[in-house]
Amino acid sequence: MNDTVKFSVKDLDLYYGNFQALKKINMEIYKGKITAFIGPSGCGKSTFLKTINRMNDLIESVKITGSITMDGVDIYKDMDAIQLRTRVGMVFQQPNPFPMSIYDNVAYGPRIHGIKKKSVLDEIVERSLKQAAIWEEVKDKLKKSALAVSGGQQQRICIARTLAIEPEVILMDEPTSALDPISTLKIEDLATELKQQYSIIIVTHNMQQAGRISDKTAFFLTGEVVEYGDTEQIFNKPKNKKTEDYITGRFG
Amino acid sequence: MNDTVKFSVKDLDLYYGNFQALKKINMEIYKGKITAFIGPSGCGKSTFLKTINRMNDLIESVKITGSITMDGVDIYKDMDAIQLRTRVGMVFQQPNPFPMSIYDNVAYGPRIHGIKKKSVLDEIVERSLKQAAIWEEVKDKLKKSALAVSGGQQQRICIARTLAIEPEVILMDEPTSALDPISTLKIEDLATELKQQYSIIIVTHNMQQAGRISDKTAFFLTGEVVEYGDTEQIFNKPKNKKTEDYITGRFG
Amino acid sequence: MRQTFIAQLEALNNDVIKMGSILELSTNEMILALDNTDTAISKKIIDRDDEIDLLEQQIEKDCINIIAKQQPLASDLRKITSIMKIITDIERIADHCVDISEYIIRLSKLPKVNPPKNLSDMISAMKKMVIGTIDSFVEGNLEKATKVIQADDEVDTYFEKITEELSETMQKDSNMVPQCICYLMIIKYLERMADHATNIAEWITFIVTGDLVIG
Amino acid sequence: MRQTFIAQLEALNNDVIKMGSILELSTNEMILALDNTDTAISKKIIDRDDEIDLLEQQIEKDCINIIAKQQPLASDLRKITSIMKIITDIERIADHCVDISEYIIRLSKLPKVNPPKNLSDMISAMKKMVIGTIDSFVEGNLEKATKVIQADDEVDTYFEKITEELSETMQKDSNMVPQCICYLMIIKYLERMADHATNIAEWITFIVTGDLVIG
Amino acid sequence: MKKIAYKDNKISKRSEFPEKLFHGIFLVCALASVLSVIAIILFVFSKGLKPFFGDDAYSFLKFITGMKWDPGNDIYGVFYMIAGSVLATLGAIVLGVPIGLLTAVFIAEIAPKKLVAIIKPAIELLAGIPSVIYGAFGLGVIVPAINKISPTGQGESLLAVICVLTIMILPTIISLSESSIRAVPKSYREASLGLGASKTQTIFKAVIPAARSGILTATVLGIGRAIGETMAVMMIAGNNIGGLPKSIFSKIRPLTTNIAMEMGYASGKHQDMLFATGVILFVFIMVINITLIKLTSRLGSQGSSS
Amino acid sequence: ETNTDVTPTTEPTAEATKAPEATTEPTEAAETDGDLSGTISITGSTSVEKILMDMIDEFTALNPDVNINYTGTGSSAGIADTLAGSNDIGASSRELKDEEKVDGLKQVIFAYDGIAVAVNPANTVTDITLEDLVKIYSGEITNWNQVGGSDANIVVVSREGASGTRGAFEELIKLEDAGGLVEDATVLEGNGNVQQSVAGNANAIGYVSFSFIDETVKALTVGGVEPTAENAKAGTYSLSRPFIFASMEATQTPVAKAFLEFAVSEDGQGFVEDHGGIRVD
Amino acid sequence: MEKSNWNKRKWSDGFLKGLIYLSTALTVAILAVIIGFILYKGIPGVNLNFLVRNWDSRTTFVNVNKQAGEASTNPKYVPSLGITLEDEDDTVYIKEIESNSPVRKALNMKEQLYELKKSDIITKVDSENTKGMKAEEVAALIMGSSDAAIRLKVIRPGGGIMPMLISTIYIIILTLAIAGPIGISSAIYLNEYAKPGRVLRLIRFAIQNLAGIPSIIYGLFGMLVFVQIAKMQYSILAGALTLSIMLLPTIISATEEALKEIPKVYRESSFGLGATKLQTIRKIILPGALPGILVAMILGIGRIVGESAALIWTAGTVAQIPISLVGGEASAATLTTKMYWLIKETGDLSTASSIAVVLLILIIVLNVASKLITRLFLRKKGTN
Ligand SMILES: Nc1ncnc2c1ncn2[C@@H]1O[C@H](COP(=O)(O)OP(=O)(O)OP(=O)(O)O)[C@@H](O)[C@H]1O
Ligand SMILES: Nc1ncnc2c1ncn2[C@@H]1O[C@H](COP(=O)(O)OP(=O)(O)OP(=O)(O)O)[C@@H](O)[C@H]1O
Ligand SMILES: [Mg+2]
Ligand SMILES: [Mg+2]
Ligand SMILES: O=P([O-])([O-])[O-]
Repeated sequence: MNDTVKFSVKDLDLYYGNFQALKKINMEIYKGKITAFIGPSGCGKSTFLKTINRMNDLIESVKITGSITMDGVDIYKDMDAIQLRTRVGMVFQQPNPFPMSIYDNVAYGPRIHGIKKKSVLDEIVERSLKQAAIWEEVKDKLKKSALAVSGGQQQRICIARTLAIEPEVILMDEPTSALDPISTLKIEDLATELKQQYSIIIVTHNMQQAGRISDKTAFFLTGEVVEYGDTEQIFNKPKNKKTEDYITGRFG
Repeated sequence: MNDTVKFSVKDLDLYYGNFQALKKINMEIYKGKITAFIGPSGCGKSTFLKTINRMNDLIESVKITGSITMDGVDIYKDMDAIQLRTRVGMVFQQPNPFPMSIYDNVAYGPRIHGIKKKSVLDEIVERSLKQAAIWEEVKDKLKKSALAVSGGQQQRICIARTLAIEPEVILMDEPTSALDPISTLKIEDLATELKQQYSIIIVTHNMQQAGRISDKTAFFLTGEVVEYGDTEQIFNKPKNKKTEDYITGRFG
Repeated sequence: MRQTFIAQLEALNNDVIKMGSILELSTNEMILALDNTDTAISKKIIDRDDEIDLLEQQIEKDCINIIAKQQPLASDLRKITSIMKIITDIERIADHCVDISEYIIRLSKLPKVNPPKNLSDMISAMKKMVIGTIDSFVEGNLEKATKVIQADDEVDTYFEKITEELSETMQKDSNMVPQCICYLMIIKYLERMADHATNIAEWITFIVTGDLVIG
Repeated sequence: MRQTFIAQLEALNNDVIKMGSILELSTNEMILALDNTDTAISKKIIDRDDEIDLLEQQIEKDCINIIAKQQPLASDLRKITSIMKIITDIERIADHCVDISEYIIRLSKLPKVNPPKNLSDMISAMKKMVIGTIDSFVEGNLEKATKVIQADDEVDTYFEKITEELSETMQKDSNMVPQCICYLMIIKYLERMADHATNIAEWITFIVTGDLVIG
Repeated sequence: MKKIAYKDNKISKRSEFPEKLFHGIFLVCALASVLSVIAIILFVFSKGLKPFFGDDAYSFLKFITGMKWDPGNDIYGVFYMIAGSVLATLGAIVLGVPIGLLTAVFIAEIAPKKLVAIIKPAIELLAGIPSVIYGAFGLGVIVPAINKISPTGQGESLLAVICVLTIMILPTIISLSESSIRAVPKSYREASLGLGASKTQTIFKAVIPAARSGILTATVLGIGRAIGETMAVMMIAGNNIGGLPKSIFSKIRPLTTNIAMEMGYASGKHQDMLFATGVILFVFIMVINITLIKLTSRLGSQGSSS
Repeated sequence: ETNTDVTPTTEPTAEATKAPEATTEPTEAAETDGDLSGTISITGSTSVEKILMDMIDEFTALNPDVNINYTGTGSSAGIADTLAGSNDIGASSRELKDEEKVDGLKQVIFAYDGIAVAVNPANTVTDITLEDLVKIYSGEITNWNQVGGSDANIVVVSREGASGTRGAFEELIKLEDAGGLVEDATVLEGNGNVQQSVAGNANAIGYVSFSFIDETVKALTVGGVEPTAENAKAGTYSLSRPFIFASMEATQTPVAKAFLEFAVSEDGQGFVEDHGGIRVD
Repeated sequence: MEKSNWNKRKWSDGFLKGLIYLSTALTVAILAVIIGFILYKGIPGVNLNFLVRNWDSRTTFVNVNKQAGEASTNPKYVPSLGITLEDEDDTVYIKEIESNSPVRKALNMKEQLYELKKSDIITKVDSENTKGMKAEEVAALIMGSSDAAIRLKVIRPGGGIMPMLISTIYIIILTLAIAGPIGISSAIYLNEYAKPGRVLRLIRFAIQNLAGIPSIIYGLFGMLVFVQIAKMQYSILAGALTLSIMLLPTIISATEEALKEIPKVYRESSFGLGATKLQTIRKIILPGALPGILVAMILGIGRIVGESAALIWTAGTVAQIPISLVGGEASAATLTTKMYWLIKETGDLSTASSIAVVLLILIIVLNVASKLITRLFLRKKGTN
């Protein structure tokens, strides 16, 4: 496999005010792979995820030390947050299409970035929806509200919306936790599909999901990365006792 | 095992207005067992569950034909809905303690039924919380708001609240879907514990959960019971192709 | 539909079939080698064993992985657990091919004697069983599996007969004892191969019907 | 903590241990029967086989159930899949006890001969292996398992030696061929028993270390 | 375990009567509103329509298209008042909605918490101030100010009314817009930012469109408030007795003012005509209300599925 | 602390604090009327309020058991109330119209009031003829320079349609014959608003009851005649009108009767003069 | 994406941001000017007397029994009455009263106690008019009388808003007493009982319309129906009834909001525990909605306090403390109506602004109260 490093995280500490939510994170995240973050609630998974596309910048009290580089460039020092976010797309826990038509949802990003030509937008929308494996289901109702479809479809529209800005990396924060099992599987298949082109980082509560789709898994506990390695190894033969306990349900 | 029939459902049809949500349900539910209802979203699981304690009475448009008997007595013809509901307790998807103290929450039911004596209430509250395996965790903060504890604890308080009215049957509608994996396991263990004394019927989206804790499983599809039998059989060797497809994730 | 999962199952199935076809090859070659006491082929068979072992290990791992990641249930779970068993038996059959091959080499170093009369019949019965199991696995064919199970008695009968024959041969001609012992061992292995084929057939029955018939 | 799950794993473990202790019993009795060519004991061993078979089937079912319902992972999953393999081997060893018992009965009907010289050594080596596997399973003891695997060679050596001895005996005295064939088969079974014990030991290694050593 | 005896017949015997009784009481109370509306319509309309029927009926057409209101001479025309009311309302909306919306954006999206803690109560205060005070303010500050720039030499004008109405609808617009902006799920903002939008883009392209139903409701309520405002407007409108407003500095005589101004003094037919003005106003309000109901239900259904 | 602190300047009570000059013996009055009791409700003209409030105060001081409510609703409404029987006394600041003069309605003129033509103190105009006044109010004259002032548009301020003051004013200047009030006139409710408006606008012209003339507005002489009570009483100042109490004879209570008598008594009339009104003789 | 887009984005971002700041500045400026205007005009007039005095001055004749008192060097001191006089602008008023002064036991014409107070103006001593006299002269006049008792004509100065304050409170109480129970009951019906259908739609439509009707129409209606047809005359009851109808939508919808806040699951849980509907309403729904209902009431008070158009023609504009519900003695002005009246009749913006200051304070108090209630509720509900 292609083991190019996409993100390199060094000694990352993150504080919410006085509360340290991330402790000395060191991690290399690889290109073209799915990296899963697992761990009990409140262990800092989402926090770390948001740190990667600087979504935490929006929270007043956040203080970050250490560094994250993307393709060797420090994302906090040498990159504009907005530019970073067009390169690192994000999909959220709750499907959150804007209350607009499906078309407008997907075209939102390109429009934001100044694309106005209808033909170009049409093309982007179609391509993105196809990539998100939802084109067939919605192509006849592009002008309908994106809220008028099922949760699973909404989530795929959200993924299409992210793909439309042609990111290099897609962050997903529990993208299926609000979905039924069938939609969940569709999204999982989609993620596996997408990793050919994009690096994907996914936070999940569902251990089996991490197992199913990811190549690498990081286990977080109270703000620390306890173990990080190949998913197979983590699920079959974790090195750390805490990881083993968490994975086998002997935690807490 | 003790195979006394608790509920006997005969040719039950249920309509919401013109929409038939339950179609010719025939089922015997046994005493001292955990019966699980599984099936895709919207298949009528919750509807059927609510039919058992006549919670559907509250919805105007509902029309029911067929019969449900509890211990041989027709619950729709020969039983008062309120009486029925004190015999058939219910626990909901979202932990929903009332915004009162833990004590008042658990004492709510007994008080409703006219118990005023402090000593009796104290005893009921303690017993119920103990049964719900939450006594140790909350005994020092009975006077605190029930909303000030974690979701998993809230759900156990809700179970205690239900136990306080000494029901014979406990209905649970996806009682863990809002909880994290660890709290989920606690509730599952509790259910297994409680089935010694109560008949439990549980709706769950989580197939493995049904597998883990139930003795009997019914698979619902578009308002029909496709298959009903021992959980082991349903999970290992379902008779019906649709059940098999659902269970093995080949559905939809 | 769980695309990934189904694809994984598919791959697993193909691996088992691949293992089966290697086994078929070894079996056929073993028969050939036995007919001609051919050491070259025997050696080839022995060398090939690593391939089977590796495949078994691979499949074993895959099965555990699928169980860990995909939570298979019902027929899927039956299939995977059965495969875990089946591959052991396939590997064992292949092992016995190797064992037989080793005896063939041993035989080749001894003065040539006529093989026992019923040996070829026993071999073909055994071969039918092995091929039957592989076919029934590929096709998920319950009937063929049942036939395999029934055929085991035939092989056992041949085993008894040939043992008898060999016993007589040795009593008659003490010089032929070493060769006969080789043949004795070979037919023991053949009998074991048939046994393993029976096991596989039983697992296939389980996959299809869900009924556990462990004997 | 997953109380129910842990309890189920516990029960499963106990069942395997129970199966192991039955096997130990059979093995010991088999040795006794062989020493005295005791048909009564042999019959008892044969009768007991059903018990083992049932237990295997039970454990097999439980394993599949636990996998289906509890989604075991990591060490738990390793344990369960290994147990599924281990019980096959235990059952096979028990089967071989039965097989040997049958040959003992056969021997008892033939004129008595002296058993091969090294037989008792081979038996005690094999017995050590069987007991070693059971112990190492109970204790999760990697060292003991490794010892079992190493011991297999010893048994194999005895097998070769006794085969040689029996070959000579038959060549010397053709009257003794039927008895020798019985002994040949018996030592073959003993060798197979040791092999199975080795398998079990390998699975135990897998449980403990997570390294798949399939051979 | 001790079984506690509350499962006896007590429950079923708990008579149905109180349940039914209270159901009845609640229903009757709920119907009070209906009754009130019917009564208002009945009385106001019956009195307001009286002049147009009977022997010396006043031509309704003349009434509705009339350009002069001179009760002393039996001239009752309200068209120029309708025009005045509509123009004033329109002006207030055109000014008030953008200002209010942008202020709401500031409060909900931009301002630091501490500033919000000051501005928000201040705006709530603005909402709570009696309209009479606005009238006084208009009279004391706005009218003199306009006086200085007006070519008519007088401050009482459409412009003054628009100014005061704008101020008066601001709190409505601001607080409703603000709460609907706040009600926009955080997820929309996150999604937009996650797509590389700037904060401002996020506000204008994602948040405001998502809050549009609330903003629309605010606007319609603003219209309602503006068109119905009486006391503040009366002091500053000029209340000319006839003629369409020709410019922003023209006086107007809103419908409400016409009623309030002469109500105490009027009697007989004159009083009836004031009620007739009320009827016109009422019809206006009804139209606005029905629009609002339609709008909210349409936007509501647009928001959710299907 | 003095009373001027506590009583803002233009408030009715400020006037009230000035002691009446009446010289009748309150003792007698008190003794004769002191046993009166009951309630009188008065509604109607707002122009009479200041005079009326003082009368009420004095009357109730003399008769502590009498309660008098007055609500300023405007002349027309006051008379309408009287006709409808919903008050005891209706107050009017204009002559009764013919349709209001029904049988049994008794009117008591208790004062005359002058209507002053008010302009901003900054206005250079000091006098206006009746003819010009009509022309201004009918819209014929629109610029102050037409009546001797500076070149500026005249801002015409009038009262609401049902005002008694407006009725009287228009009647007195015969505005009707000149085509009625100019459409563009500012119409304000109440004397106070008119006064304020004129005070705040250099080019405005309005009319208010004499009592509202203070330093903030300037009263014009009309045809050279000063707007004083004397002139009005003498008839030389043409813009004056009666203040009337109307009541239904049949239902009149003794208290109401006593009050009406008090109003025209020496005591009552004292207040008329206090507030720039003109006594009836 | 491209660089030119990038710059364009930054520019338009800046422009829009500028607009936002501008609008906010405008809003805040307006607010500041309004409040500033009111305070500037109104504050000087606000003092204790303004709050506690009557609106109108009140003239009373009193009889006072003289006491034996020691003469003093102060010529303005009246030893026989224990008071000190002062004069100002042609009037003489009482400056100080001794604790045992007989004027504290003065009797009016009906022989009822009418205690004289500081600032009371003496306009007549027996039959002597004091107009234009100096304090010393009046003191001498009083002391000159040899009778045991003396009759004074006293004017108690007005200029205060006490009657309006009290009337406002009366109307608030009355209105809430009428509209509160009806509104809350309506909300309970709508939220807990009503089934979708024509009746519900009708009620909702009615409420929505009531909410939209301008207060002037309520004024028309109230005047016609309550004042005239029901012959209540201008009275607090007529005003309160009119306001009650007007407030119904406010109270209903705010209460409904509060009821809606109670999650459906609470009801289901309660029913699931065997509670009846009424029990559920009483034990779960009403307690939970109580803060919301209180806030609804406060909102209602706010509207009552601010209302003028609907009250002027129903409750009248008399500055008196009403002593009955209907009829002439029930007529009363609230602060706001009086304020309006003041501007219209006298153009007195200063006093109007003083009233406005009082109103502002009242409204601030109401706002703070509703905030506190909400916060208290949140704290009770939240983690604690
Ligand atoms: N904005 C914030 N301010 C203060 N603390 C925060 C904030 N966001 C998160 N935290 C705290 O930081 C810790 C990590 O939170 P985070 O959301 O990253 O957890 P998580 O692993 O994503 O949990 P979950 O699985 O529940 O989503 C938690 O203790 C949380 O309470
Ligand atoms: N109150 C109602 N009125 C009308 N239709 C309803 C009502 N409640 C449920 N339904 C419909 O009845 C069907 C069964 O609903 P039900 O809630 O029982 O499904 P479910 O199996 O519990 O689904 P889920 O897993 O999503 O909870 C669905 O199609 C649903 O839309
Ligand atoms: Mg998270
Ligand atoms: Mg459900
Ligand atoms: O209030 P008026 O005296 O003008 O009727």
